[in-house]
Amino acid sequence: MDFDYSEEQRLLDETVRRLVKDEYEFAARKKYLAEPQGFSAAMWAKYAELGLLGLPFAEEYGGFGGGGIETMIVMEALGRGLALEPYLATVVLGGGLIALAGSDGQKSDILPEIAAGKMMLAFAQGERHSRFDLAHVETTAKAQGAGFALNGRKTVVLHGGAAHKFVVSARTAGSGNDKSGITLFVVDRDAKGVTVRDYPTVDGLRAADVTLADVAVGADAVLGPRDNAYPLIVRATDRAVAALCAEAIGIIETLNAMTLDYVKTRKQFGVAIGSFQVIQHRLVDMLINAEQAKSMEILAAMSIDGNDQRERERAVSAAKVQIGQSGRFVGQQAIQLHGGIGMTDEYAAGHYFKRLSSIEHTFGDTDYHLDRFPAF
Amino acid sequence: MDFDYSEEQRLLDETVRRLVKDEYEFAARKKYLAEPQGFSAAMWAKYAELGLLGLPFAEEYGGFGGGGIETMIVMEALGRGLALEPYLATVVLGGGLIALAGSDGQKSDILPEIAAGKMMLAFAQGERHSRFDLAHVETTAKAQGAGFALNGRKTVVLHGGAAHKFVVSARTAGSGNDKSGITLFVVDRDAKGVTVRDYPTVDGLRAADVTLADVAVGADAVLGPRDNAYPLIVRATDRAVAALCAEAIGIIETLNAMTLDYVKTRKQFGVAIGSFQVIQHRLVDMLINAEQAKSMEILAAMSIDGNDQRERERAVSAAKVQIGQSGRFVGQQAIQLHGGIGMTDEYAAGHYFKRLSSIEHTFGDTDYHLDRFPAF
Amino acid sequence: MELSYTKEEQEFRQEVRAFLKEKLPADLARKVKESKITTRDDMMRWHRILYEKGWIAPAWPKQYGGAEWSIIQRHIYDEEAAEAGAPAVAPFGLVMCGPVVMKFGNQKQKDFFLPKILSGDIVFCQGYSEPGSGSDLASLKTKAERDGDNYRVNGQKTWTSMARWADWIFCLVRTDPAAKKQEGISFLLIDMKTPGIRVRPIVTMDGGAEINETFFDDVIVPQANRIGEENKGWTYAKYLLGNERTSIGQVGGSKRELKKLKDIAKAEHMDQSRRFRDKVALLEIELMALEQSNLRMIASLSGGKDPGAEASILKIRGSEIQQRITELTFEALGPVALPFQREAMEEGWNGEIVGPDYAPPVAPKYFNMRKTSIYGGSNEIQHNILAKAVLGL
Amino acid sequence: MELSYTKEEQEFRQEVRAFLKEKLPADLARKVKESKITTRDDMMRWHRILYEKGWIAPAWPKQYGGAEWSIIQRHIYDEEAAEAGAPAVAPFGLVMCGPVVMKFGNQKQKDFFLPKILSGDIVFCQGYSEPGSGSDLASLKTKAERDGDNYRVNGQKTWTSMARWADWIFCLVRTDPAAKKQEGISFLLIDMKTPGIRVRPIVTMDGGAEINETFFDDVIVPQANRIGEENKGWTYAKYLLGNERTSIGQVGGSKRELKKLKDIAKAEHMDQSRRFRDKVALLEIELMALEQSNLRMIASLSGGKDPGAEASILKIRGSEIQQRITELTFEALGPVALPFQREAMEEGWNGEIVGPDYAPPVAPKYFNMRKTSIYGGSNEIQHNILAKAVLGL
Repeated sequence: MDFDYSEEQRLLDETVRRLVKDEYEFAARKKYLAEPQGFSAAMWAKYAELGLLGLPFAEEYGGFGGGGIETMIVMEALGRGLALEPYLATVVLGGGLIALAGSDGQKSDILPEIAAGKMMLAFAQGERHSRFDLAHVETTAKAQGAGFALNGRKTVVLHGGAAHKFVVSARTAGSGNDKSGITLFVVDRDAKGVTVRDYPTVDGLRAADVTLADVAVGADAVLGPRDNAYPLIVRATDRAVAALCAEAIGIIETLNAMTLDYVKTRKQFGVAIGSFQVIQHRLVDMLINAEQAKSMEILAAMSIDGNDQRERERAVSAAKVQIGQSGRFVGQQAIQLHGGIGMTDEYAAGHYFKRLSSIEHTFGDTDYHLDRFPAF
Repeated sequence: MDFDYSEEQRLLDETVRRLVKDEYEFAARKKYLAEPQGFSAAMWAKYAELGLLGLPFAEEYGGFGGGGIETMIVMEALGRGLALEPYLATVVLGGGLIALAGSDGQKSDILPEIAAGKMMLAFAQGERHSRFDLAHVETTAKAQGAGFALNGRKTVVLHGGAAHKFVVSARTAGSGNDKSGITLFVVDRDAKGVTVRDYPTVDGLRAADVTLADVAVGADAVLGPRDNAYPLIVRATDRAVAALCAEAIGIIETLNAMTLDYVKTRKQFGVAIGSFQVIQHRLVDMLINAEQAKSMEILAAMSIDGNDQRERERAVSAAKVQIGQSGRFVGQQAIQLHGGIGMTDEYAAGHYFKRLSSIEHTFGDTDYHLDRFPAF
Repeated sequence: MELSYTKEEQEFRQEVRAFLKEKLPADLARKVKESKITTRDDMMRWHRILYEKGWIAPAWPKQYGGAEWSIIQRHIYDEEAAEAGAPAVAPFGLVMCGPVVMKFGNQKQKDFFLPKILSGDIVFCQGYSEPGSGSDLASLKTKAERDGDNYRVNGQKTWTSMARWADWIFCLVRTDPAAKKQEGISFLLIDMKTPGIRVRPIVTMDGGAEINETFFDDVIVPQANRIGEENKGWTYAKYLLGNERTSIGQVGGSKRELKKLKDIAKAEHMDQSRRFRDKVALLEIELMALEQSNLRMIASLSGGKDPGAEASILKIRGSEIQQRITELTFEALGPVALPFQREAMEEGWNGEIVGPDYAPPVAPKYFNMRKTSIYGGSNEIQHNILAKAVLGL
Repeated sequence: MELSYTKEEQEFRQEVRAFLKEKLPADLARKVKESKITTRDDMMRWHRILYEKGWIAPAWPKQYGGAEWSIIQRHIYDEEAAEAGAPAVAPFGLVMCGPVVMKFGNQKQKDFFLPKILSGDIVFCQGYSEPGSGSDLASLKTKAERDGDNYRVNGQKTWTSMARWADWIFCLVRTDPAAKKQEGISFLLIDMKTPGIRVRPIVTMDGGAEINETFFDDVIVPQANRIGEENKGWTYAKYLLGNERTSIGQVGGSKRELKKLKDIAKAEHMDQSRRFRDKVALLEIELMALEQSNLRMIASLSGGKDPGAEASILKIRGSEIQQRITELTFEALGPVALPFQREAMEEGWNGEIVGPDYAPPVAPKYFNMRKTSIYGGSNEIQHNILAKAVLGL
């Protein structure tokens, strides 16, 4: 039993922490937000340079063969800086799906491009009425010649605006929320019939609605098994959830540190507010919440590469529940203890709070994951 | 709109508060506990003398025609003293059922006897597998001659040991938890085939298991409509719940006062522990919980005599939920703030805590009433 | 004990209801119910309607043009107005400054300000908080130095709601820096058009800018605009803070918002989720209890008792309930609440909304409502007040 | 990073498991699992078995007859013993007093006490708390005055667990009333058979009597029974309190009790209730997190770091979880948990139980477990410790 990082992991951790510390100050982030895509193109190039964009891919595709822990390390650091770039969308989700299920051709076409920072992906999965149900797919893919014609509308596709390619879930059989009958397709953003409406989300990131109107794709666009992509979607989404948990821990720990610092310096009635016992105990409760959440983050990251599906889902869902609850507590209390200043757009705490709230409602909220966690 | 007591109600309130203050000191209660029936026969006589035992009955039956508010006043006071006598079982439940549905004969046989303190009743309703489902009745009443033969076993019958007569729910038709097919019977404790096993409950009160083995009763033992007693049972139980809520308020307010007093006098590290801000805020939270609970107690008491069943059930269930939550918080915190001494049998706080816990699990716990409260 | 209202009170409710039905502009009510952004014009439109009816100042005595309603009548009006979706009327002149002028102002001040507050010709904003003062209001630093018949005011106020809409600001300023902190404060009324005043909007994390920083740079204010005595401002300020404690729990608004939460939840089929139904039920029960607690306090006030510190209970639970409603609305919507569409909350926007029509305000409102447990004395301060004043700790 | 145990650790677990399977008496395990009352004989029977195996003192060095296990081995043993239902071994000699004797005692004391603690010939109890001292332990008043080669001890200790079972008591006593409160304290070992000692059981609200008051009335104690220097007892006391912080979260026991909760809930069909399932799931997730936190701390300890104040996190969450398990068990049973049947929890009782067999301990246990957030430094004190030591507040 060992909770220490390996030497390589320690180096990775140091690298990404330093990167975020140096390049993702709150003021820098504001500038990145104002860039055309809503994030920093230069940072993306740096991620590529440091090997982060190929981190989870096999070496033959320009990657480093990293696992759950490596992704955790990166996402935690990105959380600390509230990084805006599409790492989750491109590397964990899009790239992750290609790496999991892609043909040799798909892998060698796409993964090295991602690793090199030249291609971005997005997972076009959610629809207006799907909420968190991964099997609720109304978008259709009808056989047409040797290929398919795709029709449907995906909503709140994370970083859809920046994507060069989409991984699209569509129904090739069945209906409603049947688990079978779903197939994944790799679709070029420039394909005829694809319309992308890009918009900011409440946390400052970007998402898009993606409309598919008679989009013709070849048979080689199919990613993974035909009609049976559901388990694949679940697996990739679980990875995304573990990654989001890590991002959340980066945020939670930052908020705690920020709040601790604030109560030590902010004076009221002639003394630092951190001298009030009620404030002290509140911060202790924030600490306990953070520690419990961190334990579950690690458990999820350690479990995510395992082959026992039940164990994996159990750990991931438990982590999302714990982090959802801890995150809500820490986020709300951080704002409360900062008082008025915490409510303002010009202060960082509110932005961390918003991203944490957004994570809570992404890929299954607390109730969704509670439902997936088998108590009996 | 008026939340003040009428002159008569004020007098009643004064009377019962004084009675409990004078006669129900914690030391006196210990003596009552040691009496053969586990409560004070002398107190029961005093209740009768003061008219409390006939309070809700019509004047023609020796009563005073009191309503929900009057019962609330009495139960609150009894809660303050953790009174042990079977007021709820005899007056609110047993007497209440007779008053609601009894024939003229039943009323004039029983109600004046209750009012005079000469007869005690108990409602033999719950069974081993009924939990809180009032329709779950396995006890049977089979037609036998002009009357019926009763068979079954009732459990945790409040104050069953002291009862002279039982109101027994039994199935005359249907099965399982059908709402129809249930009939109430008035059964003498001394009837052949009735066995009573009396025991203390965790709160110091008494309950009993009542076994009915071929108990023969006449047609005149039927109380209320044959096969259709369910609405009657619900109505009487709602009254009992409102009464329990009032008892709980008496307990909650007493625990709060006791704890406030304790933290003002108990010294640690050279100062009263009530000078610590965390303790102060905890007591404020206990106060807020008590105020919110009291509001719901009053709402339930005011609604209980109304004829709008939906409104009544809504108010009663909301009150039980609120008081269940507030009571658990106040009870647990009262023990916590008392520290070791609060854990001991010789100190009063633990007894209040236990009764409050017991109330929480009587006639529907928080989840049961949450289920009954229509959110949409 | 009687839950129901007297016949007169019931008739009054009918009168209020009829008035709202007839006079409340439908477009305004829709904006409020849909949580769209309301403008100064919206607010003033409704102000004038109430003014014409004679209802703009429910608590003011008739001699000053008020409605002089009983506390129960005011409660009935508040309930009905909240349910109907009437826009809020700015409280700074009518509820806060007006009564101070009435009680502590001189005749000239009364004659000048009170009619204009009523008519809406003068809209006030509040200059209490400063950066650094927070819950410790009396630590304020904005100073006013005598300069002939005038004061010369320098300093900064913050969290100034409606500063950009206001004609005048009432301000606490320090006139004696040597005195103990509560004792060197005066209460000034300042025309916002005076040279040297600068207002900077503060954008909050929900993207809105309801609040502002207000800077005073050698602002000349006639001493005639001081209320009462110099250095006695803290007394007037405390009087002001004690007003209208009965609506502090925001029960009416929360009932309206809970209803909206339910509508949204139904539209999203979340009424089918047992977990979600339980959360809504628990919240509704808390709100029922708060409403009863509020009514009990109103009944006790109208019986002549002083609620005093106990109103802090309403503030604490009321703010928690307001927050919880927005939290659950966000939950009900889930991922489709994430697109940030502030422009869709503005009047006249004709673009296509991402997701359902009710989506745009949901997440911003959750963020924005975190303020309710901070402003007006944070909930921690309310706990301190209750511990001291009610529990004697 | 690696979740799994090394091969050696896994083999050790197998060894522990085999031992428990072979040697743990089935009647004892049943008592523990059914929450029946265990007697002194029960405890000592298990003590002797462990003693014979050489496992009675996992943390003691081999030179004193201990098992000298690594912290991970100790954790593995604790887990397995908890799951198997092994009775608790009294910690007062083995975990608390023994290490103090080892570190601060003289050779004669070591030779006399250590072997007897191991063998069970001397069972200790703890004389720390006094009425009035509570969380402020150093305010203790029991005094020991010099009287020739002896001390004359007068005063009272309270919450003395196992005082009626114990042969000796280790006591903090005041030997210099004039010194500052931490500085006039000495650490005495006192034979419980000494004249002048009187033990009175304290009945707790669950009906049990695990704890006692212990009175000292002119009790003569040889100075030779003092540990270390006079007036330095606080140093030894603090050393003692710092031991065995890694099992403070009671994860093993809570896992066993959670399993029992589930069994009871299933028997009562409460696994069919969505609400109840959610509560159990949330609790299990908290416990999973606590177990991970505990493992992280153990790994860090075994890497040579000092967990220090962070163990307070385990104490706080661990006690809350222990309490919550009993709370939910009570809920699962509902009304049939109400009959009070203490006699049914005693060995050899043959009467008919009201309700199911598992009912009698349910409510008493809920009541009894309220103590976990009070004893060993209340959770409020743990918060103070964390605020100061970890957060620097």
